[in-house]
Amino acid sequence: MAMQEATYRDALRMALSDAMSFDDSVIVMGEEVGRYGGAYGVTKDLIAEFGPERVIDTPISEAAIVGTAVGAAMTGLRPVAELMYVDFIGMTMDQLANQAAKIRYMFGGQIGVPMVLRTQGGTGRSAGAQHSQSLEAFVMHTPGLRLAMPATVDDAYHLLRQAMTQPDPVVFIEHKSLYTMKAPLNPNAEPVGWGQANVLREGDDLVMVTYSRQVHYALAAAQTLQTDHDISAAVVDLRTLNPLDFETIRPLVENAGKAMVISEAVLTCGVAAELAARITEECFDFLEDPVVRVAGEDIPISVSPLLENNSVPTPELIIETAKKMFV
Amino acid sequence: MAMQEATYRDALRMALSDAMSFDDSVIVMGEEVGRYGGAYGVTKDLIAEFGPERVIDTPISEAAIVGTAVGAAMTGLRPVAELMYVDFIGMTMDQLANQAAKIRYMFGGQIGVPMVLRTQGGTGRSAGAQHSQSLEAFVMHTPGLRLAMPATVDDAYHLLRQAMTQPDPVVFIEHKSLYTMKAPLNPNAEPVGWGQANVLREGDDLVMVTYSRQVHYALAAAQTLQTDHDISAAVVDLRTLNPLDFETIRPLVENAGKAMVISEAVLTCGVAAELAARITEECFDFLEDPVVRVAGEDIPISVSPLLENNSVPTPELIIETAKKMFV
Amino acid sequence: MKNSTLPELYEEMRRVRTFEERVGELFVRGQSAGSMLHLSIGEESAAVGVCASMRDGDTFTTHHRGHGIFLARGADPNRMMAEIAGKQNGYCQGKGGSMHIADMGLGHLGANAIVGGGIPAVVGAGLSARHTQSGAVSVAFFGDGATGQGILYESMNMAALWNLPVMFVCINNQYGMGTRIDQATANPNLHERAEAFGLAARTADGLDVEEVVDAAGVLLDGARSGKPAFLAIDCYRFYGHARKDKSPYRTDSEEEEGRKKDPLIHARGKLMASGLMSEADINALDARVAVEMDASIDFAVAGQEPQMASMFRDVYDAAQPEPEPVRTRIDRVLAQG
Amino acid sequence: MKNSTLPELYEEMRRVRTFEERVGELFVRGQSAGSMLHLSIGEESAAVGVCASMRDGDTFTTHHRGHGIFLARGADPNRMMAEIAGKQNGYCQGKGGSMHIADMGLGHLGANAIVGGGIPAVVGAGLSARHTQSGAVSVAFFGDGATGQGILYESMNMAALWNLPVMFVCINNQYGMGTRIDQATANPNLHERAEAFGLAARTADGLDVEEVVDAAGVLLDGARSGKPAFLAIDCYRFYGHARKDKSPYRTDSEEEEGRKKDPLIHARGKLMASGLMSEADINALDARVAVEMDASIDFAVAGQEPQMASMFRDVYDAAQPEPEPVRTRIDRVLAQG
Ligand SMILES: Cc1ncc(C[n+]2csc(CCOP(=O)(O)OP(=O)(O)O)c2C)c(N)n1
Ligand SMILES: Cc1ncc(C[n+]2csc(CCOP(=O)(O)OP(=O)(O)O)c2C)c(N)n1
Ligand SMILES: [Mg+2]
Ligand SMILES: [Mg+2]
Repeated sequence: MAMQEATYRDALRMALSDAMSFDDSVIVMGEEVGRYGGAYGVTKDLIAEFGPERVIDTPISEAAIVGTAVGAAMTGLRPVAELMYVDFIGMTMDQLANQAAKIRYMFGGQIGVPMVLRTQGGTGRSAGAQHSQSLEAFVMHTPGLRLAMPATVDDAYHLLRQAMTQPDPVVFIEHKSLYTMKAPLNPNAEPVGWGQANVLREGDDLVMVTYSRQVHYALAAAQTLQTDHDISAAVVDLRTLNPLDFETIRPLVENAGKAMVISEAVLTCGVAAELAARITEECFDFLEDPVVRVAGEDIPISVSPLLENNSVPTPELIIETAKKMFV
Repeated sequence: MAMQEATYRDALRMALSDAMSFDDSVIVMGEEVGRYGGAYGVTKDLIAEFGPERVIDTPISEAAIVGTAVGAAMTGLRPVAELMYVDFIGMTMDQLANQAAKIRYMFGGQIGVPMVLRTQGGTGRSAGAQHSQSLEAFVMHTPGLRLAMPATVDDAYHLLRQAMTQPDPVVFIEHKSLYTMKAPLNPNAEPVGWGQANVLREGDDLVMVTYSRQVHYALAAAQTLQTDHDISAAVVDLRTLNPLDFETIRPLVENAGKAMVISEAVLTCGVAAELAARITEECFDFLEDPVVRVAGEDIPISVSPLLENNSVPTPELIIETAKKMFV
Repeated sequence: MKNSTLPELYEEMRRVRTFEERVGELFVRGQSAGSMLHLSIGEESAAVGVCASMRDGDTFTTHHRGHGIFLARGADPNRMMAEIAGKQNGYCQGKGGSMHIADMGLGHLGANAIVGGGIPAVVGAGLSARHTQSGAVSVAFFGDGATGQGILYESMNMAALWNLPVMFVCINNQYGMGTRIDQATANPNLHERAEAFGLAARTADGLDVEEVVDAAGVLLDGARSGKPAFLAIDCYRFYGHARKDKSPYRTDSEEEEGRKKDPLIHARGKLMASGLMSEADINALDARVAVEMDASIDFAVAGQEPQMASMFRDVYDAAQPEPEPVRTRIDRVLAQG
Repeated sequence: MKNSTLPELYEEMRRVRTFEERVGELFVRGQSAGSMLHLSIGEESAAVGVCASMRDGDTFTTHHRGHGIFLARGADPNRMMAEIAGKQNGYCQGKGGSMHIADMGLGHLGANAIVGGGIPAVVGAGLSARHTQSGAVSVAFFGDGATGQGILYESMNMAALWNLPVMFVCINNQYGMGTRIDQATANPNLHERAEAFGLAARTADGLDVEEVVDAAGVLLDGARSGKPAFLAIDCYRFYGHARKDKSPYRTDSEEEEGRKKDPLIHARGKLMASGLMSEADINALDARVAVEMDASIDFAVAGQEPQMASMFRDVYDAAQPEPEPVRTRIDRVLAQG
C-alpha cells in the first residue's frame, strides 16, 4: 500500500483490519463494535470482513468485557477490547488494575496478558461530565499497564499496530475530537519505535511536552509564538506515557531552560504533575523557571460548550502562558 | 470525656459511635461491619449499640455499596460506608468518580453528597498485590472528592468526626499497619482544623512532607538525622490531601531550601508527583535541590514480606536519601 | 393519584411526545448542547404509566432517555428545554444537559449518562425512606441495555434482602444502541432475573398505558409496604439511539411494525371507542400541548449562556473555596523563576 | 476421566484435607507469608467432584479458598506450600502467596484475592477454546459470597449469549466471612439466578462426592458442547474465614451440626459399607497421604526467600526494561541541584 489520505478514524480501522488479516488470533470485542460499527465508527465493516466470531458485539458490561479480554489473552488470543468512552473505565478498574496489570507479576512471570483496551476520551462534543474526561492518569499510575495516546494519523495506524504486538496489556486512548482529522498515511513506512517520543517541532527557547489532541494545540501555539512573538518552542509528542521516553525530552529542556507540560487531564495528580516532577528532577540545574503545567481545570466538564471548551487547555492559553514565560 | 490511652482503631470506633449518638442520620454500612465488627475491628460492637438499621451488613457488592451511600446521602442520611480494602476501589470508581464526585456540579449545585467512604490501605500484613495498595491518587485526581488520611490517634478520632460533617463526599483512608498504634486521646480537645496540615516537627535544613503511616517513618528518620547526622528536618503531616494545605508548607520550604515528599503510593503519577510539582512551582526560587520523591516502587506488592517491605519507603530509605541531600 | 384517568394519561403521553419532538427540532436548529439527545418517543406509556402511581415525596433516578419520565413527574418543560440547550436558566444551569437533569424538589435524584449508573441510588433512597418512615418509594428507571450491568443485580439483591421501598423499572424498547435485546442476552424474559433475586416482578405491554398503570400500581403498593419490585415494560424505540443515529441496523419493515406499537394511537382509539373523548376533543388537546411545548423552545433559545464565572462553582459546597483556576496558578508560579 | 472411582475420590479428598491441615500448621509455626490463609476443609467434595470430570487442556480460575481445587487438578503440594510460605521455589516465586497461585501448565489461570475477580476470565478462555476448537472447557470456582458481585451476572450472561464452553461453580459453604448466605440474599437458591440468564443450572449436595461428580459431569459435558452451566455445591465451612478468625458469629452447636456434613466421613462410610475398602485400607491411605503432605512443609521451609533482585522482575515481559528503582532515581536526581 502506498501513501494515501486517511482520517485518524480510517487509520485506526486499517490498523485493526491489517492486524486481523495478518494474525488470526486478533479479535475485536466491545459494545457496538460489530453491526453498529463502533460508536465513533472505528470498527465499521470489520464484522463483514472478519465475521462475528472475531468481531464480537457484547452486552453493556464493561467490567466483564475487560475481564473476558484478560482471560482470552491468557489463553492465546490477542483481544482488542473497546471501551466506548474512557469515562467508563471506573467500572473496569478492578479487572484492569488488579487483574490485567498484576497477573504477570503475581504469578511470578509465568504468563502475560497481551491485550489492548482501545478507548477514547477528551472534550469537544458537548457530551457532559461523564463522557468528556481524560483519565489516563489512572492508567499511568498502575504498574503493569502500558499506555499509548496517538495524536496523529500516522500514530493512529502505527501505534495501534505496535500496541497489538506488545507482550503486556496496553490501554490505547484515542481522542474523540481527532477522528475526522486527515493526513497522508503510509502503512508501509517504517514507524517511529514503540515507546519513543516524537519531536514534532524543534525550538530553542521553550519545550512543550504533550500528547494526544494537545499536540495540535501546542503546534498551533508554537507557530504563533514564532511568527508573532519570536519565541521558538519545541513540541514533543510523547505518544506513549508508559513507557515514557525521557531521553528525548532531556536534551531539549537542557538546551532551552524552560519547559511547559500540557495535558487535558485535570491538573491535580494528573499526567502533567508527573511530567513536571520528572523534568524538574532530571533537568533542575538547567531550568530558568519552574516547569509550567497547562492542564485541565480541577472541575468536572460541563455540557455547555462555552464552559466545556474552557475547562481544558486551549491554544490561546498555551500562547498566553508561553508569553508570560518571557517577560 | 478526659484524656485516655487509645489505639488508632479505638479512636476510629469512638468517632463513629460519638457521631452516631450525636446525629441520628449517621449510618454505617459495609461488608462485615455489623455482626463481625469490621475486618479490622473498627466497627466492633456498634451494631449492639445502634442496631442493625443503622449498622448495616451488606452483601459483597462494592459498587452498589457506594451507590447506595450516594442515594442515601442525597436523601438526608449521612452514610459512612466501609470499603474493606482500598484495593477494591476499582469496582466502585464509577459510583465514586462519575456519581458521588460530580452530582453537585452536574446538577448545578442543587444538592451535595455528604457521605464518607472509610477504607484502609498500605502494606505491612503480607496481604499480597490485591490487598496492600495505596490508591489515594485515584481519589486525589477526581475533582469533587475530599480525601483524608489520618496518621495519628488524634486524627483517627477528630479527622473522622470532621469528615462526617463535610458537605461533600470524603474518602477516608486508614492505614492497616496503624490500627494497633496507641496514644493518649482527648475527644473533647479542640482539634486541628479540617484541611489544615500539621507540622509535627520543626526543622531548618530539610522539609519532609508526608501523610498516613509514612509520617511515623519520617518522624523516626528525622530523629535519627538530628541525633546522628546533625540534620534538622521538619515533618509535615498533610492530614487531608483534598483540601491540600499548601500555606503551611510554603514558609517551611522557603526557609529550609530543601524538600522531600514521602508517599507509600507508587511513584509514577502518584501523590508524590503532585506534591513535588506544587512545591517546585511555588517555591522554585528557594530550592537548592530538586524536590526528592521518596515513594512506592512502580511495581505490584509481593506477598513475600521481604519484597513487600522494600516496595515502599522505609525509615532507612528516608534517612539514606536525606543524607545524600547534604553531601 | 394524579393522571389516572385515560384522558389524563393520554394528555401526559402527548406532552411527552410533543416535548421530545421539540427536542428534535432544537437539535435541527443547532441549538441543543451537543447531539447526545435520546428521545423517548414510543415509550411514553412507561413514563406516564409508572409515574401515575407515584406520590409527592417519592424519589427516582432515570437513565439517559429520561425526559419523558421527568415530565410525567411534573417537570417544567421550559427549564428542561433550557437545560437541553445548555442554558443558565435550565434545571442544572447548563452544566448537566439532556443526560444530567435533576430536581430535588420533584424527587428527581438525577438522570445519568452511565448505563446503570443511577440504579443503586434508589437503594440508598429506600434506606432513607425507611429511616425517616416517610412512606416514600424510590424508583429506578433504566433501559433494557442496563440489564447487562452487574450493578443492577447488586442493587436488586440489596433491595430484596432489606425489604426496601424500591422499584426497578426496565423500559424495554428492544434496543441498546444497535443491539437488539436478544442479541444481548440468551433469556430476554428480564423479569425472571428479578424473581430469582426475590423481588416481585412482571412484564407489562407498553402498548396499553392502562395496563402499565395497573401493573405499576400494584407493584408500587407492594414496594411501599416493603416488597421491592421489578417491572419490565415492553415497547419500541421509534427512532435512532440518539439524534444522529439513523438505525441502519434495522430494516424499514421492522421499524414500521415496531411503530405500530404506539401507545398514543392505542389510547386515542380507546378514548374514542369508549366515548370519553371525541376526535375533536383530542385534536384540541394535542394543539394545546403543542402550544405549551413550542413555548419551551422559545424559553430555551432566549436563555443566557452560563457565565464563565460559574465554571468553578459547585464542585464543592458553596461555603468552600472554589478550585483554583489553572490561569491563576500559572501566574503565581511564574512569579517564581 | 481420572479420579472417578470412590477410592480415588476419597484419596483426593484426603489429600486436600491433609494439605489444608498442614497449611494451618505452617501458620502456627509462623512460617506462612501472612495470615490470609483460607482453608477449604469441609469443601473437599466440591474441588474433587468437579475436577474429576475435567480434562487435560481445560482451564480454570479459583477464588481465595482455592488450594483444594488446584490440588485436585494435579498441583504439586510442595510448590504450593512453598508459595504459601512466600518462598522462591513456590509456584509464583513467592510473589503471589496463598491467594495468587497459578500454573499455566495445569490450566490454572489463577486464584484471586478479589471476590469475583477471576470469574470473567473463564468467558475469555471459553472464547479462546472456541476459536481454536480445542474442545476445552473453562471453569470458574468461587464462593457463595461472590454471588453479591455484579461481574458474576455479566459473565454468566455473556457465556449464555455466546454458548461458550464455560462452567460456573459456586462452592456454597454457607458463609462469606461472618455473613450467612441468608443474610446476604433474599433467595439463597442460587442456581435460579443462573437459570434466569439461560444457563443449565443445579445444586448438588456436597456431602456426597459422587453426587457432585454426577452433577458436574453432566453439566461439564453440556458446557463442552456449548451449553454453559452453573453448579452450586452445598457444604459447610468447618473453621473460621481465615486463620485468625474464630467464628464468634456462629454458635458451637451450629458448627457441630455443620461439621457433620463431612464428605470424607461420608465417603469413608460408603467405602466400608460397599466393601471397596476396609478401615485398615483407609487408614493406610490416610497415613500415606500424611507423609506426602508432611514433606510439603519441609520443602517449603527449606526454600529460599526471594532475592531482592526479583522485586523489579515480571512487572513487564522479560525482554522489556525493568521499572527503575526509587533509589536509583533519587541518586540521579541528586546529581542535580
Ligand atoms: C456504562 C456505559 N456504557 C455504555 C454507554 C454507551 N451507551 C449509551 S446508551 C447505550 C444503550 C443503552 O441501552 P438501553 O439501556 O436499552 O437504553 P435505551 O438507549 O434503549 O433507552 C449505550 C451502550 C454508556 N453511556 N454508559
Ligand atoms: C472484592 C472483594 N470484596 C471483599 C473482600 C474481602 N473478603 C475476602 S473473602 C470474603 C468472603 C467471601 O465469601 P465467599 O465468596 O463465600 O468465599 P469463602 O470465603 O466462603 O470461601 C470477603 C468479603 C475481597 N477479598 N474482595
Ligand atoms: Mg433500550
Ligand atoms: Mg462462602
